[in-house]
Amino acid sequence: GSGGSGGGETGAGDKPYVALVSKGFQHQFWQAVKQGADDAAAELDVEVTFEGPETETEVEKQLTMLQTALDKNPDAIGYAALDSEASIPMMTDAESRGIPVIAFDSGVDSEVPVTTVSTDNLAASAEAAKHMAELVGSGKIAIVGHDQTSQTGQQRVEGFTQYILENAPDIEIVDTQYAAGDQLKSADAAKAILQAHPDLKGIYGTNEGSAIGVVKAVQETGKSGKLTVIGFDSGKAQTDAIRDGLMAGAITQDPIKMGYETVKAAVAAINGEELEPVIDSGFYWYDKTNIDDEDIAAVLYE
Amino acid sequence: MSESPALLSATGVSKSFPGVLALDDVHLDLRHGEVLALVGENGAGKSTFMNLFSGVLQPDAGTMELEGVPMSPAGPRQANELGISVIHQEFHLMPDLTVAQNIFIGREPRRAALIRDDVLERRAAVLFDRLGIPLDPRQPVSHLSVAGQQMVEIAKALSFDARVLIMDEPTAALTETEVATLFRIVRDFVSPRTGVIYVSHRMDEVKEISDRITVLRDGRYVDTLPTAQTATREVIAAMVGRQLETDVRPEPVAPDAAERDVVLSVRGLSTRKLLKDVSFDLHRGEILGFAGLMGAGRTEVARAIIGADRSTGVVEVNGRPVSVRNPADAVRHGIGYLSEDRKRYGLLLDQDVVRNVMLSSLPGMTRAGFVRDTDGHRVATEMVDRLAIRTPSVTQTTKNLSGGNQQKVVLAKWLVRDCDVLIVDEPTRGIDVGAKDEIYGLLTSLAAQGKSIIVISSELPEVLRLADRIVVMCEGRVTGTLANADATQHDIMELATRFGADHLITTGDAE
Amino acid sequence: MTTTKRTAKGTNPKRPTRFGNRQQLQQLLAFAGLVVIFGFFSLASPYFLDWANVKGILLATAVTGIMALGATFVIATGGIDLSVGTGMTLCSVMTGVFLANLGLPLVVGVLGGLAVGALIGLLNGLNVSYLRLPPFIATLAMMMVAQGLSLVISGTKPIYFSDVAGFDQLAAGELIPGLPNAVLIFFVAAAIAAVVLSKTLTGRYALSIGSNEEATAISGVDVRRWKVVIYVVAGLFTGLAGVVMASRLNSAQPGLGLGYELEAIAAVVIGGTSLRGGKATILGTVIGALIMATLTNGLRIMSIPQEWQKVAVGIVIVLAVYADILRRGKDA
Amino acid sequence: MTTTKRTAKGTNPKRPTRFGNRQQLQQLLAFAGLVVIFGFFSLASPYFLDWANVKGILLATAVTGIMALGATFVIATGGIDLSVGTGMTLCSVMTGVFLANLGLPLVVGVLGGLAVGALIGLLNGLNVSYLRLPPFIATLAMMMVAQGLSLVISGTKPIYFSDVAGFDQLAAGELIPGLPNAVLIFFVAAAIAAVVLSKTLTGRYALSIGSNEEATAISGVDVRRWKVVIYVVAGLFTGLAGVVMASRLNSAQPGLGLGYELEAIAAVVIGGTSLRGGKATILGTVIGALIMATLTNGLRIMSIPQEWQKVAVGIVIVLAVYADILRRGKDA
Ligand SMILES: Nc1ncnc2c1ncn2[C@@H]1O[C@H](COP(=O)(O)OP(=O)(O)OP(=O)(O)O)[C@@H](O)[C@H]1O
Ligand SMILES: Nc1ncnc2c1ncn2[C@@H]1O[C@H](COP(=O)(O)OP(=O)(O)OP(=O)(O)O)[C@@H](O)[C@H]1O
Ligand SMILES: [Mg+2]
Ligand SMILES: [Mg+2]
Repeated sequence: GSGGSGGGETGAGDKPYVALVSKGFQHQFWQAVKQGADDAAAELDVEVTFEGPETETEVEKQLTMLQTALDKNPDAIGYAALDSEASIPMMTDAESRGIPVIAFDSGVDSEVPVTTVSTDNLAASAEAAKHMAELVGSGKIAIVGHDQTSQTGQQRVEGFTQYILENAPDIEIVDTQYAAGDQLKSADAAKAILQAHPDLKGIYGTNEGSAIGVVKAVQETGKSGKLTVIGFDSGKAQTDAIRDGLMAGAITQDPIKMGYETVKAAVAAINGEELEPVIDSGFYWYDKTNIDDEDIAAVLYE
Repeated sequence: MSESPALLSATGVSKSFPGVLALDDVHLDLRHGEVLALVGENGAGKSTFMNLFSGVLQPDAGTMELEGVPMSPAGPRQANELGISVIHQEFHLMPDLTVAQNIFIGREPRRAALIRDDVLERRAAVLFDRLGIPLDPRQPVSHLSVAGQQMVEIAKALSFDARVLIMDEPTAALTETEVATLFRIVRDFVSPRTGVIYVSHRMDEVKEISDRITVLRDGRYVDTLPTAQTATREVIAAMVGRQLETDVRPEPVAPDAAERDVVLSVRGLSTRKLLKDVSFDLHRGEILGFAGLMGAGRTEVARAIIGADRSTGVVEVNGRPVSVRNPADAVRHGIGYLSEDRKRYGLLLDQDVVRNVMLSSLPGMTRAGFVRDTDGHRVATEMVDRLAIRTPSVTQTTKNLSGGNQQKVVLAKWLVRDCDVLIVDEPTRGIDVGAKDEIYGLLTSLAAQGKSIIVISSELPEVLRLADRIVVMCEGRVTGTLANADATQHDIMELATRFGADHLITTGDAE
Repeated sequence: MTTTKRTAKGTNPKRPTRFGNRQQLQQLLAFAGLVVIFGFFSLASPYFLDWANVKGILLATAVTGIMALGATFVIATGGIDLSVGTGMTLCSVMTGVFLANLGLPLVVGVLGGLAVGALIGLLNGLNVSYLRLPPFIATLAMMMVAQGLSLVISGTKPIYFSDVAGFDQLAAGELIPGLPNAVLIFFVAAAIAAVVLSKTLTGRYALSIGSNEEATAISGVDVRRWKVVIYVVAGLFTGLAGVVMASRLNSAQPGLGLGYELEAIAAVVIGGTSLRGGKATILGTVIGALIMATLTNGLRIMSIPQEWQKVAVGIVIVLAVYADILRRGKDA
Repeated sequence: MTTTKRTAKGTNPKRPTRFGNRQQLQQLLAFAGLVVIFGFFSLASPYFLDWANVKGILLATAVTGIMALGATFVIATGGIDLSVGTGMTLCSVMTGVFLANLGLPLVVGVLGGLAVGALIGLLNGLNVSYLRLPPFIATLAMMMVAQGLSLVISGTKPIYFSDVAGFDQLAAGELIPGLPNAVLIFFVAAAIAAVVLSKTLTGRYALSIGSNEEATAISGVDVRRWKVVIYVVAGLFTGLAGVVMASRLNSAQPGLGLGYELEAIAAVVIGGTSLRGGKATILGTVIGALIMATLTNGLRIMSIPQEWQKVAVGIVIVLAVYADILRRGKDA
């Protein structure tokens, strides 16, 4: 279901209408963002629609979605830019039409957004690296990335690599492979890495699909326990893996909060309220020890 | 022979394909101003030979000369440029293009890089006028009947300023009137600087049009005979290597045909395009001939009966009305149809003889749901023997068979299926004299076994030779049904050209 | 004499005109599917018929549409071109290299982008013609190579044209007020493609090869050479799509492109061009591309949940093409 | 009598056997590309020839391979099936609904998954046969509908099989020690597919239709009905792929699947099956799928940078298929 099932009348009706254009749709992370947005919509009595392209490379598709969203004449727009540069003309268009824009997930390199609700992916992945370094100590590790070209995809590798280079001289990142966040392909990629580096000590998967793929590979090669796996995001398979000890731990953002705060900020903007330039939706490290803590459990999604 | 070099000649030419020695040290010379007929049984190597002249194939050995100058065309375009123009046995047409576009493919008139289709169409129209061919230049070729396609091929070959015209069975799909047109065209074409090689299985045509006849047998040169001084019998003897009775008189008409049960009864068959109220009966054990001019609608009757085209009217099998929505229904009711267009409706060209022969009978060749290929192999081998299909093996791809042998494969498919009613449309198209005779014998014996057969043929002698009764059509209507005993070629032609008439002529007691 | 007259009856002298008229009628009716879809959405949403939104639809059509124009030529030969998507990406990346990295003049960069497209087409054509690779394989391989090279050349990062004055105006500017240049370019390209397909040797031979390759060769057409020419023409359109895409995004996105080939081919096939070759119309392709873009846009405007949009698009495509088949009746 | 003898001359009694042998030789040689690729990687990396790694390659082949088996049937008719990827996803989602949500017995759930595949095939077949839609359009539409429905039915969330005892063993278990069941299932499915293609009416008619649809119809084969049967068979393999996929991931992932269709079709075509129809071999498809998986694996093992991997795969596919064409020579 969707929050914005009101159809064509939404914008014309009396309820304020907020159109969210995100970076993705089918991934659990984005579904959690959507859930937060829907929660806020119910609470604040606004209409919300949520859309995103199939993969995080589809810059043009996203622009077309943004265009259509603008054409629906919303009261505010929430936008998670795949490429902020490319969306400048539309940002300008939104501004000239007096539609406030809330950036979420990652910043939009422009003056237009009234605020940005985001997670610092560089810092989050550095946190993942910190735990990896603590758990592994020294030796070879590898990365299974989910996307080579998107900003998020790159930052999650970059922040991790950067931290290791600067803080863990004994650890070597021997390989980085990308598998589109597809669990099966990530598993195949991780297996190939394990095959090429039998003495590998740890693997980091940069999103849910990648991380589960890595777990799968470790299981299938019978290396569980001999390898430190660190993931990103949540989802049942990942939380199960952490509970079962297959995965050491993972970074989670707070997608529900991200969605919620975005809509909340949008409503504030519609009402002409002042907003902080940045609203941090935060990230958390979670592992076996804290997975059931109330504040962690609240940000994890199934 | 004369001292001046022949117009076109070949000496010591050989050509082989995997498993087949198609031409073995053959020679031929075409003189200026003559029509040279090239004859031989199916698979004798005639088309292969002609393809060497036209640059489609290259010889393994031997030389070819044009006006005494050695030539070895590397492709069709070069042959064309040398002045050699070919009507191929197998059509080489682009069905989606128009008639005019087909004829002038590769020679499009242009202005500033843009094709002038108007000029193209005008040229085609002029060409058709000159040749007396009634075709619309703007019609897509896919809308033409086989005969129409043949006319396009002829027009295309004549559109070049050729010195040598090679015609590989140009009349196989034509009725006598079009043959007459073609012969007029050929006679107009021949001049002291030109010559024609004419490949055909129709001896009367060879007799009529040619000056000399070169005979091939089994890929080898046999003889070249002056037409005027040679009896057809002798030509055939040279072809097949034995004497053959050709002018067989029509089989005596089965006297009791009319009293036998009606197996297939057609009433008021009409189609949107052509057919108007076609009705006839087919009795058990009868051979019913269908005669008419090109486009008279005979093929369309067959296609309507088997449900390949939509039609209105009643079809009864064994006295019971049946609904035939597609050819599968027809076969289920025991009606098989051998198409006049073997390439389009007859063969799986890229599959082997076995699979082609098995195609209609596959369900009968299974055990526990599995196809028994051994059965297929056996049956195909039998058919290859029975119809003398010339092929290196039953696993040969049918595309690689000669035209006549392909036709035999299609026939074999229907013989194996063993339908009660068999509609054969131009069954001997491209088949040689000897084999033709054997096929006639085969059809007659099928009828004697109680099968009922409809023969659609553009060769009147064939119809007269086979049919107990003859249905004549004109413009989609049945203009008469004749008993063979009363029928003469003249009667049939009279009925076949009865345009606009609305009364039926019926002779004999069959209706 | 009598012969001629009699047989002429069989051919039916009225046919040509009737046929001509019918074809024209067909082309008019080909819009029908599109018109129905347009009509439906206009009633369903007040925002749909807005010029801003229609402009959005046209813009969304432009890039895929230009790719589809090129793909039409290849499909006319009975081939298929899977490399249009990532090939387009490589062209935008190279345009980026020429303009943003090397700082070449605008015209040179744009022509360079087109040239890269032609080069991609040339390689496809050579592989299909001379190595006798099935077009599916040749262009699948090119799709992968182009994708890889885009990433390698760009260093997996977008190349921005912010410093290239006027480049974004190529797509966003409005030579004709109210109509973005990208759309204008698409329409002009379509007009050129239509002429090339129906009035030049390249187009004629593409259709001829698609209709019967062997017969075309036997007729003396150098099929191999012409196939290369046809793939190069297709490549030029890919190049143009790449340039327009780069201009529209004001950046070359190396990760983009995969999946566009299916959309382009779908537009061509929805437009009534047969994948078997021999039959193709540019107008059909344009309409096919518009149908796809309109559907997506309309469903979004109606705020149909995203997961249902897919289902709806699938069903509407079936209906639109089936209506087209019914309309064309037995001729098809 | 004389006739028979005369013909025998042309027949050359030695030919049939030689021909037979050559065909067998061909099938052996068909491995050549694969063997070369294998040989190369074995030399390039010491880890490549490990049984664990080979097992990994086989596992990676299994799902795409099973889809490719089904696609082979459709391609044999001269059609194309774009719905195998997301169709497979819908089948895993439905398996999830049957087993995890409704708690049906394992066997029922698995059969249910297959049945959904058959249903997808049935709809494809009806659309192609009776609505006369081009297969590309019919299956493209199905691809979208299946993708949408997977999301709708699952609520855009994965369905986990954690509580379904033994389901993961379907793929991960080892009936034959050392060989994961997923691989075993793939091989058994391939064997069945080979028999169906070459020994049953379904397969034979698929090849006949692909060879010449009109001639097949005139020969009395109910082409429309059989096409439906063929698409249903293809759908069954899609269903099987869905079940194996679900079991391997121990969850049904509704977002997955797009792009798998191209991989499956590529495997079929690399295996030597012609997209024009009429020619198809299951062995070829298996080898094609293995080539794809081996390439990806080998390049990863060699730690070739991702962007170069694409380029390398593209080039190797061209080489492998070209070598195959050279080998088959004029027969092709
Ligand atoms: N491409 C080919 N590959 C293999 N064998 C071939 C090929 N073309 C022709 N043949 C064989 O060469 C022989 C001569 O064939 P050709 O077509 O020249 O015969 P033809 O005299 O024209 O017969 P028809 O009267 O039936 O047309 C036949 O046995 C035929 O099977
Ligand atoms: N596939 C087709 N599409 C359109 N028109 C066709 C088609 N096939 C045949 N026709 C036309 O239908 C008419 C009837 O042809 P039909 O084949 O039934 O006649 P016929 O008596 O068998 O003569 P012949 O076979 O010698 O041409 C002709 O005018 C022909 O041009
Ligand atoms: Mg011949
Ligand atoms: Mg006829």
